[in-house]
Amino acid sequence: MTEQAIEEKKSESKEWEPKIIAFLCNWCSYAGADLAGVSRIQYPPNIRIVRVPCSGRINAYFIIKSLTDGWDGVLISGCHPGDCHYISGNLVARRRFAIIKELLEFFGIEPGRVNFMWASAAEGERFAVLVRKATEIVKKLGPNKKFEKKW
Amino acid sequence: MSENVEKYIKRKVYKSTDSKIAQKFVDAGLEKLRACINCGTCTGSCPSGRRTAYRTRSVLRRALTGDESVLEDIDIWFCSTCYTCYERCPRDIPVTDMIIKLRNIAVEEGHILDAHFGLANKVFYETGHGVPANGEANKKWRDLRESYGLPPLPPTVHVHPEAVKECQELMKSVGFRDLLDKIEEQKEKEKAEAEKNKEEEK
Amino acid sequence: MSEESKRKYGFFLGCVTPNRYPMIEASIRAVFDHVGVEIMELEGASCCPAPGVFRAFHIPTWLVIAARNITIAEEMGVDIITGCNGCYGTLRDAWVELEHEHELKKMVNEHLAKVGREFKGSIEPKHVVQVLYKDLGIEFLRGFVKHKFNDLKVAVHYGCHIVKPSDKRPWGGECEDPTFLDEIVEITGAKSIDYQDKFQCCGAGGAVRTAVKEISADFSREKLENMRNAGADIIIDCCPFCHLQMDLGQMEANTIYKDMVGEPYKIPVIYITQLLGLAFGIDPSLLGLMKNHDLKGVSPFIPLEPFLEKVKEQLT
Amino acid sequence: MTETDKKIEITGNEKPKIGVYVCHCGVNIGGVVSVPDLVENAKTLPDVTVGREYKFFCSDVGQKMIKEDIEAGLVNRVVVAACSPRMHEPTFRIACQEAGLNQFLFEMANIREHSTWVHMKEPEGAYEVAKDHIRLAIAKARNLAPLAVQKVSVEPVSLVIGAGITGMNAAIDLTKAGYKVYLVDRSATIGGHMAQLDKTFPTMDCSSCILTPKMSEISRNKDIELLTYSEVTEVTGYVGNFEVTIKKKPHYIDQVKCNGCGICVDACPITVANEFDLGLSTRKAIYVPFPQAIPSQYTIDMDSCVECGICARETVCEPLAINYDDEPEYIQVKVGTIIVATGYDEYDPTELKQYGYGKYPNVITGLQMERLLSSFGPVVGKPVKPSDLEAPHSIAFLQCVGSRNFREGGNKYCSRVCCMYATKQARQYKEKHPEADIYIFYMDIRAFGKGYEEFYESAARDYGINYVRGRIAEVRENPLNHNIIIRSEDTLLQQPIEVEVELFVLSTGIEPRADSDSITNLLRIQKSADGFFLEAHPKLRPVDTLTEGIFIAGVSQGPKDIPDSVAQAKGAAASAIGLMAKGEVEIEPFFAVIHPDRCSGCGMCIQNCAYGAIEYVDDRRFGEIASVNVALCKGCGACSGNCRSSAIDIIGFSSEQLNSMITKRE
Repeated sequence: MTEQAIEEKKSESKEWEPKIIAFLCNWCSYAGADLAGVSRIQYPPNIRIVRVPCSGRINAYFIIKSLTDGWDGVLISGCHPGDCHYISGNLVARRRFAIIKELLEFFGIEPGRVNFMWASAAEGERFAVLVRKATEIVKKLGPNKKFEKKW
Repeated sequence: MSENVEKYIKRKVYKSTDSKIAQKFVDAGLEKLRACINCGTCTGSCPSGRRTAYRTRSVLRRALTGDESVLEDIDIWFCSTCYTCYERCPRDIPVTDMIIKLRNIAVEEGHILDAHFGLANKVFYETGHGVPANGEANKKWRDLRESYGLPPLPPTVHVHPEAVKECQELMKSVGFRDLLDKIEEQKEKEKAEAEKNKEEEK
Repeated sequence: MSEESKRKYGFFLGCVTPNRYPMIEASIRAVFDHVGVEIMELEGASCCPAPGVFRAFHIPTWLVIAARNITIAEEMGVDIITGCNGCYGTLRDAWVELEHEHELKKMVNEHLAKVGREFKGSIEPKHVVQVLYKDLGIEFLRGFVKHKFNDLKVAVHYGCHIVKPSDKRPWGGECEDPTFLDEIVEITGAKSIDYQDKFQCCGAGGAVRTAVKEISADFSREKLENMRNAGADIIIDCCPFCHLQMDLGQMEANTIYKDMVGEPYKIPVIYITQLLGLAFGIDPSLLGLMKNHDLKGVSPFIPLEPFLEKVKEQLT
Repeated sequence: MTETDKKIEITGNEKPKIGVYVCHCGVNIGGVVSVPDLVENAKTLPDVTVGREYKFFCSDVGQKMIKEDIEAGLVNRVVVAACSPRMHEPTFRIACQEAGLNQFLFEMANIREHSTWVHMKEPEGAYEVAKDHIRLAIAKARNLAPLAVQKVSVEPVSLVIGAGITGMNAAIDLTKAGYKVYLVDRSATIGGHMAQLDKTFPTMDCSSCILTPKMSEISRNKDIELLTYSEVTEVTGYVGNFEVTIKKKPHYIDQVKCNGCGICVDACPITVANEFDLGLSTRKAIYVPFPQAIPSQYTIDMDSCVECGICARETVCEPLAINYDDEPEYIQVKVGTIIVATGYDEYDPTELKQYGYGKYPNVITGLQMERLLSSFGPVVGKPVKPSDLEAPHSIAFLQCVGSRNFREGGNKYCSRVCCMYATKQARQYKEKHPEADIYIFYMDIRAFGKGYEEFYESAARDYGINYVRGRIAEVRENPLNHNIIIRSEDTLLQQPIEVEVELFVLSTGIEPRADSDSITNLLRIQKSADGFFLEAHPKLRPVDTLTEGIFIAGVSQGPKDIPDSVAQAKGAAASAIGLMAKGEVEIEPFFAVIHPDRCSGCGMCIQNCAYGAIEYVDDRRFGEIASVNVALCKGCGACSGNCRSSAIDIIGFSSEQLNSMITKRE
């Protein structure tokens, strides 16, 4: 059996697990995710973390590219409004995401596939809860096939 | 050797802190109990503990540490569920709910007082009421109702036999009937054994 | 007051109220009728089931039967009103739990489906006192007061399940020192007196009374002693089971703890709507304050005459 | 060999040779996932030339392995898969630099905090996450470019916020090293909570005796500019160059004219509760906080003053120093470092109604007891029952009030000082009233400091203080004499007990300042879950914050006693001195760059920039376009995220780098 075949067999026998890309701001959410680790708070192994300086760094293109590249979900987390390390970067992000959300819905992306949230450096538990929630939502939505390349 | 040596030598040493009961608490989502720091706020708050041997904290600690004899202890039935311990526990443990769950576990193992069992098995299951007004013995209560201009029986299950059936169906569905039957069987067995022992003694 | 006059509630009777203390039922009906609130019957309702006994035997049974009772009101589209702390405890706890725990609701509805019912969570179980205090309001009630009992010293007994567990009750977390019942009592001009361990349990609940009556009687003996020491003329409560415990319990304490009690207790026990109705000018016989019969061995066990004697002047 | 000697020149044109180093971190990573498999998998990825595993790459030996590969020319990009970059990124960057590789050609994959620790119970899932995180790091590494660090100068001036024992010590140490300090406190005096204490455990030396000399030292120190009755209102800038605005609140008294005669105090008709004595005494609307206050300045409390005008009369205030129209004054200072030492609030036990605080007169808090014991307190050190001002014959203390409490409004943590202060107060009272019955109701006695255990031991043995293990359930008042009747369980006897005492002291815990949010917002520092300020690392960087140049010390970082607070003050001062002594500091060269050929000059970025770092410039070739002032830019990316022509990129987190991470190749 080839390795690929083994892999396929494995995946058949198991429940489908979504892969979610998570953009975390360096100062709050990334630190919060670290705290979840230090506190050994368990959450499902479905997210892959990309560190960014601020949630304000994330533009629509990163989100859309994530979806076209086959990630099943996107999670963006920044500091709580008012707590931004860069004064107002997360507020800029919040305004931007409100628009992106509508755009994505217009594209036919299910609302729960892209999630925006806040978690501070102190909120390891909250971070885990939010990841659990996001994973559950994306799991329910099933694999992201909207942008599957069909050539 | 003195005659009453059993009185002095107990040889009672706990060998393990593995607890079946604790596992049942965890399964019921009550693992918060493990946050207990044994501060005694529950016992100190307990109006029952001031007049009985019921010690809230000790009961829960016994349950947590695997002393299963706590299930047979009549003390656990002396909690009046006043919820004072629940309100004051600094560790946010739903103490009263734990005691209720503990009683559930005790009942499951067949430890239930005859009075309680009768109330469930005969009164509640048969009539749908915990304190009924039907039947010959309760005529005075029906008369009392009438004396205040009320119908002799209230518009509850008492005048809706189909509602009694419905309740019974639900109790069967949720496993209460089976539980009662199991206990009844156990109780009868115990009674027979006790009588047998008595006769043998004679 | 047209909006208030349209208020409708499904009256959850429970067991002790209709079957042992029908005067409480009569007074609740009379008072709500008097203030223009419609009381509807929850036909075929059963025991709530009692939180101290049946819940302690088998939690799923307790939850399913409680949910069934709630569905009766849901079908009628009215909030539940109950005059019993125990029923209130059961219905409200079950309601909160089913509202918050999806899995539990699913389990309960699987059973209810077998009898053609479904718990939706569309109505709220309320206590008589909650409706009086929160839905109608003190000022609204004050408008009905005709007689004031200015010399009356009242020992208010709340009971437990009307305020606790506080996270499932509507009193904003207050449970150590609530005042809502005292406030209602005081609109009648009566004085709610402070007494030691005012918020202590009567001892009836939690299966204790069924298990060992003497223990329950010791609870009530302690409460009665504190009430008597504070000079209470009457006891006001808002739960028929507490009512039974304070009423019948006086007889029991007088016999079981004869030596400790000394002079037997004989403090009249009045349910809140009985007092309120009297202040509103409702006929005392409609409120179950006057004996209309010559039955033996029925409630109330402690005669109410001393109370009526005390307020006689103010009623005329 | 110096760094420059062996500098490996990378221009970005040569083919990347990526070295992947997967750390076992003892069993933290290696015990959950197969590190060799991770290495083997990484080696299959394009451009990966070296893959290695080791028990601890952060160790000298581990770093040497990386360095050797760099020096041998085997790798020109380094990926370490280990813990969080917030932990060891600096370590490995320095290692790269030492081996001659530009430190920004390094990338870290966090497979401990973000994988093996959070997926311990699902090793298979943890492996997948770790594998992907390494792949993402490699993708980014492939697109890394060498960068030159930026150096900025550091202003040799420090700002210390809070002038309690912590802030005062930090300020003194800073001036000893030759730096100027602005010491700001919002109250009218320095000294903080320590000024309220009577004696200090375990040595029983008097708080004032050790504090007051420090206070006068501060007032004499020419390098300390003392700004009491002042608050920091704005902080801008960055490490080495903070611009701080400080509001001096109006005293309504001209401090130059005032000669401190105090006649106004006698004349003032308004009496209010004295907060310094926690309401156990009164003061006038015109007042000095306490006799030893520094600076010894009078202040009118305008919340209570009715402007009757009596104090302003010439017969009362001869120099005519009273000025009801006094206005706040704002001053601006430039500092290189900031130390935050804002202290704590005492827990308010009113919400624990079962203890009757605020309802029964003879229930007081620990800090109130401290004032009663204080020789310059309201009863000159002879504690009395508030109900009748008689010395109590029995006192009960209850520990952990508000602490170790999971309920809403409670604090989960241990306040760390209450066990000892209750023991100290009990001993102090017992010294003067040996016949008194003293009970301390406790759950656990925490006597962890130097000399504490001995102190506690002696309290029970030599002083006969009764320690009862149990948390008091409820109290009620004896209506006859205001005594407090306590109900509790003696958990060691497993018996409910009832005790009647004449005074009941709640050993209240420590809480973060109710308005500590204003500090976190002002300084952009974080709070931990308990509400105290968050340190950069719980063990190795206990006084640093995540914002460079800002340090925290004392109880504002977490409950601690006086010795620990002073130790932190000294630590924070040393850290600040370290920064300032160098005169310059390296900052990460992560900032926005604009591709002028793509910029449409829409100005959206200008609006979004919180630092005013972007402005319009007239470009000869491209017309009116945006331009970044690198000195002001912090590299947050708010501009880039909104740029509709993708004309702005962020160095260090470039679009190319992020895109390469997003790209899913499976």
